[in-house]
Amino acid sequence: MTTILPLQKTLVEAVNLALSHEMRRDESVVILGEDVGVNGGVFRATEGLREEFGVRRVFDTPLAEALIAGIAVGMSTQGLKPVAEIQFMGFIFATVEHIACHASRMRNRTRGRLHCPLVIRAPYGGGIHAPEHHSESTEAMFAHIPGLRVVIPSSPKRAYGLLLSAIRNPDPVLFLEPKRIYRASKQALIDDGESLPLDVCFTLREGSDITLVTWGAMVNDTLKAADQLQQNGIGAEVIDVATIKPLDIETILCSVEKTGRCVIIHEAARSFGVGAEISAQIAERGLFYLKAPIARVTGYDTPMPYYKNEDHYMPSVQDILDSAEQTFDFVRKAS
Amino acid sequence: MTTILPLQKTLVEAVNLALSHEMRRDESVVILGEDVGVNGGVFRATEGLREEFGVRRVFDTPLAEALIAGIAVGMSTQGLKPVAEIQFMGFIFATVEHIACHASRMRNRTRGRLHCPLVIRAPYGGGIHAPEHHSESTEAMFAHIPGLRVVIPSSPKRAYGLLLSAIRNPDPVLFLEPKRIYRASKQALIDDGESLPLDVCFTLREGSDITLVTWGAMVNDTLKAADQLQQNGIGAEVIDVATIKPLDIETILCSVEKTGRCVIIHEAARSFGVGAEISAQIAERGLFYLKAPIARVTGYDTPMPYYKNEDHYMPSVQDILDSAEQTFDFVRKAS
Amino acid sequence: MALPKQSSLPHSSALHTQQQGMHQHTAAEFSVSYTQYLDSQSRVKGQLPDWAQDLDVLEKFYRMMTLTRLFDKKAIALQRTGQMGTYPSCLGQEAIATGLGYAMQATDVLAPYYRDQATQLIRGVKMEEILLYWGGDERGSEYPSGPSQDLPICVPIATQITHAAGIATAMKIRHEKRVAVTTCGDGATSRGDFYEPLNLAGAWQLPMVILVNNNQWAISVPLEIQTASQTIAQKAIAAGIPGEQVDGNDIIAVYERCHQAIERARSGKGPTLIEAITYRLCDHTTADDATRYRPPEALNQAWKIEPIKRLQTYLHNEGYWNEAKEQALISDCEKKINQAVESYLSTPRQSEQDLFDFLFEETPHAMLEQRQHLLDKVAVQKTATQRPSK
Amino acid sequence: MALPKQSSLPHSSALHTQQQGMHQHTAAEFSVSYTQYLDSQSRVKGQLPDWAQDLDVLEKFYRMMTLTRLFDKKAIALQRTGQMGTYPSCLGQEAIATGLGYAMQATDVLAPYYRDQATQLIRGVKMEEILLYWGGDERGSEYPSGPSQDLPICVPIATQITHAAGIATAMKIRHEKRVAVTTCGDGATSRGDFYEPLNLAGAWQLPMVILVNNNQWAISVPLEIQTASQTIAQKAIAAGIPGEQVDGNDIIAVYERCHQAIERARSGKGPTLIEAITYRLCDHTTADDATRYRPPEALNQAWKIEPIKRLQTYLHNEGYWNEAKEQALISDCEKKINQAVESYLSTPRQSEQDLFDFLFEETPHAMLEQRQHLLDKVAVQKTATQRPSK
Ligand SMILES: Cc1ncc(C[n+]2csc(CCOP(=O)(O)OP(=O)(O)O)c2C)c(N)n1
Ligand SMILES: Cc1ncc(C[n+]2csc(CCOP(=O)(O)OP(=O)(O)O)c2C)c(N)n1
Ligand SMILES: [Mg+2]
Ligand SMILES: [Mg+2]
Repeated sequence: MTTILPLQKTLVEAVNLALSHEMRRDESVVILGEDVGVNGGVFRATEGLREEFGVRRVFDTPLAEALIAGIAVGMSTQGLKPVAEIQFMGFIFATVEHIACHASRMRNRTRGRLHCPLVIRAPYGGGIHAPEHHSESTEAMFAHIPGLRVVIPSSPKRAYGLLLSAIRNPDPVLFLEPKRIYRASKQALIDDGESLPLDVCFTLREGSDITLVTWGAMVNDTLKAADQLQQNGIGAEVIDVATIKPLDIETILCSVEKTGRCVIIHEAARSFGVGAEISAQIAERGLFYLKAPIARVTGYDTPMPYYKNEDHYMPSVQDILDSAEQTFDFVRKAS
Repeated sequence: MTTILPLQKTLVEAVNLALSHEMRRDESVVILGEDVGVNGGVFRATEGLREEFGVRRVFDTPLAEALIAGIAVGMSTQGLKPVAEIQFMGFIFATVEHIACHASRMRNRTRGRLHCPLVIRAPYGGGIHAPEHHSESTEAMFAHIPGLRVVIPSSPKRAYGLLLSAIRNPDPVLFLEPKRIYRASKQALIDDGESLPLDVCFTLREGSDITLVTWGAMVNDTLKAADQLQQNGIGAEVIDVATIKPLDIETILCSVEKTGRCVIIHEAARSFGVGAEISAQIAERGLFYLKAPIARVTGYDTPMPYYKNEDHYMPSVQDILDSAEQTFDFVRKAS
Repeated sequence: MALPKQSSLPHSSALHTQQQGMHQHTAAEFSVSYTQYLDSQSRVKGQLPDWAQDLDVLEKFYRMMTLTRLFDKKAIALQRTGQMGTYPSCLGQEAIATGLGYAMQATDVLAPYYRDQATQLIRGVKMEEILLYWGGDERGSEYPSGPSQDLPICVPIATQITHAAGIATAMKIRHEKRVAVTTCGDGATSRGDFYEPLNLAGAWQLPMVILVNNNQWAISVPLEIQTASQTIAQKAIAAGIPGEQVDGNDIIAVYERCHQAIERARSGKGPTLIEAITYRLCDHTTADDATRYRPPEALNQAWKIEPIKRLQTYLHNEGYWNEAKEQALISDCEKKINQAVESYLSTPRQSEQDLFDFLFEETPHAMLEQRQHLLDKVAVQKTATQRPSK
Repeated sequence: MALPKQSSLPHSSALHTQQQGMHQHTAAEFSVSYTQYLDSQSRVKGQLPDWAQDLDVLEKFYRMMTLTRLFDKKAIALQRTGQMGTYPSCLGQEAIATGLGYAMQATDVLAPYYRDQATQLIRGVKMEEILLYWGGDERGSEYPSGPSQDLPICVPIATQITHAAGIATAMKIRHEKRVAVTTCGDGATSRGDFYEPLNLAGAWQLPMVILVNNNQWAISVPLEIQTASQTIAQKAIAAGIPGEQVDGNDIIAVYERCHQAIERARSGKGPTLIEAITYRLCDHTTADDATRYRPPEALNQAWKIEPIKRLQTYLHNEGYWNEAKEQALISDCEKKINQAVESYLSTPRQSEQDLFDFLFEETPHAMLEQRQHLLDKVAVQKTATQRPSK
């Protein structure tokens, strides 16, 4: 009963579409979290699912994030495929023990006897003038956990395709949704159940002068910066990392080999962020491609400020431009 | 009443000495955790403190790590200086919410009105053939948290001096103790209350051919590798990072400027580890010093295997040697 | 009040009865009390506590509840008109926060949740500070002339309870005659951060009071989904401490039981859990639309027993209150509120370096470059703005 | 049994009594029962359950407890002689794990803690697998011919309880007539991961049984530091579910109450918390030295009421057991144990790629380089070892 007409969908609607598609296709998919039932999620990502699939497959939990993650672990060992929502990434910390000690280790611990095909979804990132703790981007902390996949879509289509893959994946996946662009734009989407691979970066724009590597909501800003760079005569290649872990370094390296320059853009705090790993791998594997130092355009090493100062924290299109131009100019000076 | 005679102390004894020194000096220092009281801690780091300072300053908590971190937050806002022990770093995950949402933010959140002068101590790392979850090294996850300091001593003297600083520091510090070398060797120590700075790396050995950057228990292995490299005619500079955050990149950069080569060694899983940040900063600030790619010698991106396979996981002296020689040879080939 | 049924995962909270024979005996017994002085018709049940026979005191309570409600309304209006961010109303919960605020002493410490506007105001937090906080400005938690040791509003649900246990531990260690008071909602009682410190409070007999605002909802999730326990008060039994219910719409009961619990804690007799039963008359926050999930009948019922009207009727009945007094009070409140709003709206923006300068006592060397980056960036922006556009 | 006093932070678990007047009524009442069939002198209290009048059944229990104790002793010996890693003895807790194991059905699921040796053995885990696990080999949790859905031993305290709640949720969703059973220690009851799933079990009426091994200690921390609640059973009241105590040294009581609770859960009547009272007769683990903190008198007292002797005496008194049978049993057990030890010691080492090959269903491309690195490294090591030393 899946429709094959293309529909104009926002990112959050694409999430909803992927959830309902997969629930229809696979009986073992269940949805749990705070306010995911009647309320359809505070961002409406699960809207309509309770009505369609009933309370045994879409249920509100008590207010306890460790519990949500921990029961997802238990349920998944029984062959269910729980898709658990954490209401905001700022409230995900209580889940870390169950993710790091159990979800990501159960298969290894039992030499393959049990495994945890679960997805933890959470809206993440800032820029929507939300209250304290509603704007966090801590993907790096999770990317360091062995056995976990970390996936971040940046468009409705990729949200749809990657979430399908995440749910179908037999191992645990953290699926972070950039809430700043939940409704930023619509894309024509065919609800055909086609998934996207969980181990590749997406090259969104080709260019031969500089490689811009990013993910999540910063993808849009980076594309804007790339447009502007084009006007200044600089051809920027834009890569959406999409799957933070396992990291597809090949795509990034190929691009850097071509351009010789790389700027990594993320919203999370700079130090010990995901950008560091990408940079380190380039320094390991592609050092001599580089005509200029690798730059990072990131949030500061501070908490996300309350919203009146939020803009001071968020990396801007201008920041990306400045950094890209500086990187580009560096070469001109040096050569 | 502090003795000024030098005493031969192991690393764990140095921790004990620093704790007792500071408790004598500062009434507001209190110790809490699981089994820290009568039992003196499962590694005996708090041995004798209950007897000397009494139950109001050294107390066992119920078995709940979130609680331990959270009450430390509350106590510290009242001007106490709690030094909380988490029995093993593998059990630290439940503390993350209180550390990331509160301890590291309270001063910022209240514009300086309240602050959290607390220390969380935890033995960390593998290599002692311990059971599951007793060998974790997840310092990178904590280093990413804005507002938190992460400190790792690698000798009795540095344990003593850095722990004093950590306790005296008016902001939260995560203090990780490499349990593999808790009793590896003794050092003459004067209990004079002299602290060591929390914002510098320690250069343990000078050399002009290659920079080896490391911390924790790997420092000893790296020093061994450096000895061996010397015999092969390669002069290795060995830097103990000691304070992972804030990172003293200058010391590392100066060294890399001199040597042109860098190998980073850590026990934690490779990807998104602390090594990545160091590498990224070199790629940003010292790219053209480099005569060879920056190498990382690390644990694999797997959980620490159970102890029969532990050695397969742990980076060995040989691994460091191999990587250093390869890095050194890379230049010779290239030039 | 009837709660909507969500779940076809049914639940029953009855303990299963068992045949006791020689091989079985009762190991322990417990009970939970419920206190109400003014019933929903504002009739006095039994005898009022002495203090409550002083109508001036009740007037003070009434004035604060009224101020809170009008302030709350204004805050929502500010949000609706784009002058403030997301805001959690306390509509319907004014008696709980007011009763608690007056039952505390200044030297006690409050670890609040986000619907304690009245308690905070009583303790000296300014209305403009509350607005600043929800207006996205950290200075809203600075309280320069307010309760210097109180914790700021806590967003991660229930974590403030653990902090309060830590504060109470500090008080106990130092032999102080102070009490740590903390509040939370009914949803919060599902988290480890509710149970862990509750248990600790018992084990260490901490000078601590935990007041649960049971407003029947955690956003869209009704109480029956949170827990099968008939009362929230009985969760205290797990910790071996006293737990009790009060009618949270009866400020006399709230104040009396809070006062007793706080003074009990102060005198070294240990912690108490109080469940104050009320109903959330508002949306969860201004970002929420409760009509999606809350049955209108329940809301209508709840309006009939709300706390302000209840005390007003009582004061009326006692011949102590009239329309003129009410009007005077309202205009007095509005004047204060308008001043606060003005002060809020005219607060100059923080300077950009404040992003960095309060994170550590001394900003680490490693962060100075980032700090400078921001300063430079803002300087450029300012120049750009000041430059006349071509 | 007298517990040592640690703390000058005193505690009292008495609920404060309050004058009830018209303004107050009792909102809820609760009680906790205690069950014991064989007292510490092996005398029957009241009447035994029917099943327990069959001495063959009791013999089966006795045999398993004896096997467990002898196995446990051997495991400690293996550790002491460097043939195995740190090991947590179950000395003194054999009745709890044995009673539970026989009360479960094969299709139920166990989420164990680390002193459930007997339960695991009953469910088909092999002794050599338990040794492998503590010998540092993941294959100890593979159970190729054992309980394929049981969780492995869980080290992070109390987290298995949350998993069990998830397992029970899956059973409930699928309308299965199975039960999720989980165990933990007394110390575990202080963690959020105890309370959160307990509360959930009530809210969703999950088919779940939580069995607490109250052995009075969490490493060096005595129960009175963990909690002020007079019983651990009463913590169930917080979740609105039944909680009860049993004498954990009386296997008849343990089996009977576990059986009742499990069948109750199976029939859809919801979860039960059982507190089995016992005493840890051993060090916490082989890495611990309990003489540092445990008073010898308490230990001596506890030995007088330990579970195996208790059943043995009963069987003796019934004329059902004698020294010859005992000797035969012991030598039978030792034979089995020795076979298991041999099998453990002769298990070939895992191959190095096993570090990688069980982490994901399909090893991500990004990890293949690391995997190859390890294979190469080991190959070099092997060559080095095989090369005759010069
Ligand atoms: C740890 C955490 N999880 C989720 C949230 C999002 N959230 C904010 S308020 C709320 C409901 C709280 O309900 P309750 O405790 O009953 O308090 P009430 O809002 O009803 O006063 C939720 C889920 C949060 N702030 N913190
Ligand atoms: C989360 C966590 N914290 C700490 C530990 C270390 N630890 C192992 S056993 C134990 C005590 C457990 O006591 P209890 O729950 O009473 O079980 P018992 O060992 O007495 O059977 C502790 C603190 C752990 N394994 N997990
Ligand atoms: Mg509520
Ligand atoms: Mg115990």
